[in-house]
Amino acid sequence: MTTEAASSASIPQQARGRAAPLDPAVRVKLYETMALSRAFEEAILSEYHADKGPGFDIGKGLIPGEMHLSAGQEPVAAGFCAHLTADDAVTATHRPHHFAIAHGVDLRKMAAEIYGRETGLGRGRGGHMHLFDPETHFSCSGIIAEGYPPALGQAFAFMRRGTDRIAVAVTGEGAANQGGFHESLNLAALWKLPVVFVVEDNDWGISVPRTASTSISSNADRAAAYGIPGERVENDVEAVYDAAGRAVARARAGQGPSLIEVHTLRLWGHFEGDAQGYRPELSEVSEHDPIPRYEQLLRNDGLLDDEKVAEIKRLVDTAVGDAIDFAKSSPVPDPTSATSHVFA
Amino acid sequence: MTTEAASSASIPQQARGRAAPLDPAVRVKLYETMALSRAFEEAILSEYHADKGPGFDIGKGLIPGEMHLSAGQEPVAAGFCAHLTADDAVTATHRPHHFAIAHGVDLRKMAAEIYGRETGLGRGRGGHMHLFDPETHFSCSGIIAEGYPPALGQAFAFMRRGTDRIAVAVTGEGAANQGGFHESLNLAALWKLPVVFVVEDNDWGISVPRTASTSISSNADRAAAYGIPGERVENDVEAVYDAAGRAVARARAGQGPSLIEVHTLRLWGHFEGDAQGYRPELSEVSEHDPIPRYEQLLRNDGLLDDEKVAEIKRLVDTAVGDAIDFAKSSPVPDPTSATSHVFA
Amino acid sequence: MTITEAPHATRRLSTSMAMVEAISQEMERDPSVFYMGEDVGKYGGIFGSTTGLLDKFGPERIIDTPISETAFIGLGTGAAVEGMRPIVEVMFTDFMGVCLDQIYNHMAKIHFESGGNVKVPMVLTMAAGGGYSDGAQHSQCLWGTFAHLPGMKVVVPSNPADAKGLMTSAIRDDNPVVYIFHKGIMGLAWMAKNRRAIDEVPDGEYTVPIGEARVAREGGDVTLVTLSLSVHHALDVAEKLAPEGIDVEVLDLRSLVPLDREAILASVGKTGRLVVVDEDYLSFGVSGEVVATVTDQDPGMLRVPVQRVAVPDVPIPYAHDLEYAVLPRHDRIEQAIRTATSR
Amino acid sequence: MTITEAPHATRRLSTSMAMVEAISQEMERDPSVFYMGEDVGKYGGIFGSTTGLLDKFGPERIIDTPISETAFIGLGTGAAVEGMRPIVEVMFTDFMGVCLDQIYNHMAKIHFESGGNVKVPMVLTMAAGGGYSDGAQHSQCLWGTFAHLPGMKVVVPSNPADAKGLMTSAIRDDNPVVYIFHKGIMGLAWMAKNRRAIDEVPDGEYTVPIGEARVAREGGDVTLVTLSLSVHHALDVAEKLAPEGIDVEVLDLRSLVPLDREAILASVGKTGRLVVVDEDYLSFGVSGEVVATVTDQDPGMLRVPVQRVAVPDVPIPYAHDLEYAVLPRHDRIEQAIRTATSR
Ligand SMILES: Cc1ncc(C[n+]2csc(CCOP(=O)(O)OP(=O)(O)O)c2C)c(N)n1
Ligand SMILES: Cc1ncc(C[n+]2csc(CCOP(=O)(O)OP(=O)(O)O)c2C)c(N)n1
Ligand SMILES: [Mg+2]
Ligand SMILES: [Mg+2]
Repeated sequence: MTTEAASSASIPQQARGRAAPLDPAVRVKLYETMALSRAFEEAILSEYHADKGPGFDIGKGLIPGEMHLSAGQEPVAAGFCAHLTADDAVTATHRPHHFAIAHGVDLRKMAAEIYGRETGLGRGRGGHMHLFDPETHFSCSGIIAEGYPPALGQAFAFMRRGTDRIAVAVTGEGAANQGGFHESLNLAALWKLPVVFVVEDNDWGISVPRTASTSISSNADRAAAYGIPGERVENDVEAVYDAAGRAVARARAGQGPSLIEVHTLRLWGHFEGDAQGYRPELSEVSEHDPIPRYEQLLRNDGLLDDEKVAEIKRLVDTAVGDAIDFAKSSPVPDPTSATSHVFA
Repeated sequence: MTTEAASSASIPQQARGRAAPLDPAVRVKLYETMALSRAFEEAILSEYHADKGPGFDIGKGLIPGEMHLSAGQEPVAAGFCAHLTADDAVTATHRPHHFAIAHGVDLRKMAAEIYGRETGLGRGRGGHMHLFDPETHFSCSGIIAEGYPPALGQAFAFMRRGTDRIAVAVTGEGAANQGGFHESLNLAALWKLPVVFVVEDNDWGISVPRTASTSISSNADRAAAYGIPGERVENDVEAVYDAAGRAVARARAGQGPSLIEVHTLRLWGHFEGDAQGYRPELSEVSEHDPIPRYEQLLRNDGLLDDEKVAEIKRLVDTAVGDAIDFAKSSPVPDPTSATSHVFA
Repeated sequence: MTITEAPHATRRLSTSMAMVEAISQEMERDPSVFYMGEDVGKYGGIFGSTTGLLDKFGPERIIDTPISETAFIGLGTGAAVEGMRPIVEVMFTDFMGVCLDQIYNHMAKIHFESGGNVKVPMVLTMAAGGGYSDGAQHSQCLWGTFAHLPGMKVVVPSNPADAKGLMTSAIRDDNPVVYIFHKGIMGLAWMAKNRRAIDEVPDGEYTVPIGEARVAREGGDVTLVTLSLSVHHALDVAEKLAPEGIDVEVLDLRSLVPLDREAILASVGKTGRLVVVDEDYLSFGVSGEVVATVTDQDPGMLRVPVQRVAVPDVPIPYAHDLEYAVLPRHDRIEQAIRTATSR
Repeated sequence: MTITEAPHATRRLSTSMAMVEAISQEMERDPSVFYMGEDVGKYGGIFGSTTGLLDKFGPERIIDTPISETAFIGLGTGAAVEGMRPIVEVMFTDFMGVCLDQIYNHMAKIHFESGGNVKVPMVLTMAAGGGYSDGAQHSQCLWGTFAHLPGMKVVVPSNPADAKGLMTSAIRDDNPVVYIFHKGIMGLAWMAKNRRAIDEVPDGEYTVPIGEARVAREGGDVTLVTLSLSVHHALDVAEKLAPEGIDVEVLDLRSLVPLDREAILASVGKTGRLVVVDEDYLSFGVSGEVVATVTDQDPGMLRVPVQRVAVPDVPIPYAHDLEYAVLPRHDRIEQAIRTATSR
């Protein structure tokens, strides 16, 4: 699904401060990953709201409960996961879909879990904040910053087995003020664990802006408190890809953890139903959508054109449609099994 | 109890990097505070072990339970508390005696609490890790790093009332890897609370050396993670006094918190009964005792002589003896009152 | 035990509005009261606990915090020690795990450890409960856990009037009070409501004493002891069964610490039959303590086996049908009452 | 319920030595087992939980940690998810407040949330209990709190043989197991010992099934249900009262999750009288659940009021006389037995 056609000579390298031009195949793949992720979130968005009425009842519909969507943050997941294989671990947050998709979690099983079906990743027990996929070592947690510590253990196990597998641990900028963040970075740095710590700074912790939660302007500066490299990049998928490459290589080489903060964008509300009355310049948010911007860049560089874009759109829509059809046609769990799986 | 006799011209200023010489009265007072604190700890040491036998039963004797003594760390408490009044708050750790004494907690009530008497600070309910003195806003906690957060609240109340009162929050270097440490520094920096954070780095967290607990060599470097000043000083009471002065002035001026780590010395075991088999060069530890060293310095500078030292010794021994006599002659709490004071 | 009758004029308010009214009145009365937590400012509290308060009292007294529960709960405790009266919100009871030390080893123990010399007049509010598919980390009640640990009062209102009266009492109490409100009682526009989530609330200053249960429905056949949202499920079922001649007495505990043991004994003494309904986990929790309250006195009061309807020691499942299978809903409550009254 | 008879040759060991022996044998058997915690290396564990293991297995498998319970418990969980078998020590149960989220929302819930697809074979060891004036933050049991929260097994050995057998079973269990040892049962040189803290321990591999209570003493007059250190106080009192013709059956629960309800019912069915002795806090804890186990079945089994001997919902006081006034010691246990058997 990639093209060798265009040369990338026209890419303004300096702009992204890269020595060698990024492989066109990689660039298109980054776009495809983001497109698939966005298509999934848009589908969930409409499915979620389809049957919440009259009015809005959070407990109603085929997809009930809180729903934290990742639109706008696709560059973070695409840029990092491009350096991972299914043998590497990822621990994500309450806003996990983009990382799950970019890391290759089965779209059908993931959708089925979000719909609370027996065919889902967690047989409908977990839900959208609790996606566990042993095949890709993917997991997430709804408790702020508490997804970091388990990643240390996965990295510890990988290291003890003498592999070069790594763990990528994700939180938001709000979570970087939680105790677990600090403990995890110190311990990982102390034991040189193969972990990459990612902070998705989307400027908001629900309604609280970063300036009202964090005493400094960049969490990358907190890396020095642990003697590890820290870097902050903007919401540009290639900038993320480059920074992630450095951190992943360092972890695989046994040189220990890094901290990378991406200044990203929460395109939609904190969760669905959030009117965002607290958010200034709400109307301008969509202008910063990273996907159209990257699409334009690849068009300029001759890697995408109308036909190619349409083809990718077809493919991702088909994949998402298939996953949602699978979910909706799957059986709901048998209520009499509600107490099973507490113990192995 | 101070002398104006000697000029301090002979003080090697550079050695302690001070512009103006430190007031002789202050210097002698610092010595006296340390001497009183040491005298108290030595008395508790012998009292504690006096009736633990045959063998050593931690639950036996007039002073039962864990006992964490502060010998060697007196410069930290003396240096900081010299800048405080009884209106300022201090939250200390499981090793609290030196700070309680330096901050002016009533020696009799404190001793009585350690002996578990009805006349104690906590009517015998608290014990040596739980000394609460409303008169000097002193408190401590036996849970690592958890003494920091309450100090924020005391500082918050002081600030809200428009006073220049401050809170001094103390932990050990081991505690600096606990989540509460991180959360407290961020919140205090964010809200510019009048707090001074003190880390007593005595190289050990029970049997775990700092190098096995902390990913960097100085916690002062962690201050940058919160955008506040950080400083690390050695176990020299005047160096502590100077650094504390800067941090206290900053807090009183409404400029927010500072973090000061003192590289101090745990002269004895973690707690009484600790054989310290894990500790290398155990025999040489006492050579680094800061009190004889400071005494010698003040003798060289003509501020102390045999007579003066003897006088100070008499005075502190008398004060300590009186406190311990008071404690031992005080009534033990009535067992039928064991369930009182759970609620106000 | 009291049967609350409204002391003066009332209006119909949602539980969240009633709770906010109490906070607002106390903040006007006492400048040392302030409210602190995540998203309590412009957002007004995720579950409507502070709606409108920021406009009224400003950011100095309605304070958004970082996601640092240990730090800001400890801050509340320290401020209370210095004589302020903080109300501190932990968004969900489920998050207690990141900050329980400040709650149970500090806020709750300082008064005792100081031999009564230090007071901690603080209110800790938390939203609890499930029923809307929020999963295993956002649907727990956990009030049994707080009630087990000494040194803090624990109140659990079920309706607008009690929400106001208990909040006023909690703020004025010189002890730490954990104030747990079930999301389902708040009367939120965006969540299914029981019809009693909007009800009569007394005007002006209104207090409900902490530690007194309320007979929500008098009955002679069986005693149903419950709390918070489950009170409404219980009342619904009681009303349904009444025509069949099954006369259920519903006791709303309103507070777990102190526990109104007299009220429990008085009712069971009358009916001889006991059903306990609790949305917290079944074992080692509220239901066992209610039972032991009776057997400490006289097991002979119990003419039939006790029916305990609670979450059967399983994490709260996400899928709607699974969640409703473990929650103490109408069907299970009805079955329990029928069993208890069948002989 | 089983009455354990030693399967093969035994030697006399202290409880801590027996616990260490089980860990050592399992570490030899299974390279994926490691032990991690504060001061578990050179120090050998503050309460002797790892004595000698560093010399035997080295710092790669006996690992000292920073004071970062949230981080290293989470590390254990993640390592278990990847197939290792970590044993993680929290030095005192009292410290659960700084790390409970990793314990109850992660370690304990991941298996369920994953629909059974992810296993967390991990042991979480903790020292518990008071009696030596360590104050309100270092003397708690808190096993009732862990037992209330679903997804983790909770074992509470009382003697050397069970300490070994339950540790072996815990390490081999595919579920998270919280292993709580009371400091007073360990047979430490520096703490008062009960005479059973050093006792016969089977050689070689020895397992005790998790979830089976043990009849520590057979008797026909009254059932005394207890656990951990209190088992010994109970046995002491039972022996003292035997000559008077008061025949006490002492049931050692050994595990709280799963709870051996059959054993409780069998004994109470025989005696009709129940005393529960628990060093944890009285209300909303273990004692209530033991009582409810009986009343769920048949309150008629209880011929007299239940006697609950526990810490009366007060923080553990420091002063010796105050502490011993709230702990469930011999005097209070004897009084409870006499009351239960007086009519
Ligand atoms: C310990 C804890 N406290 C509070 C919450 C409630 N909560 C859920 S998401 C959120 C905001 C998180 O902000 P951030 O870390 O920046 O992630 P984002 O939502 O922006 O992706 C909060 C406060 C929680 N889940 N866990
Ligand atoms: C949360 C928590 N974890 C562990 C302990 C047990 N503990 C008591 S003191 C101590 C060492 C503390 O080291 P440090 O902070 O350097 O203080 P120091 O004893 O050296 O003065 C430990 C681990 C505790 N009290 N609280
Ligand atoms: Mg954010
Ligand atoms: Mg130290």
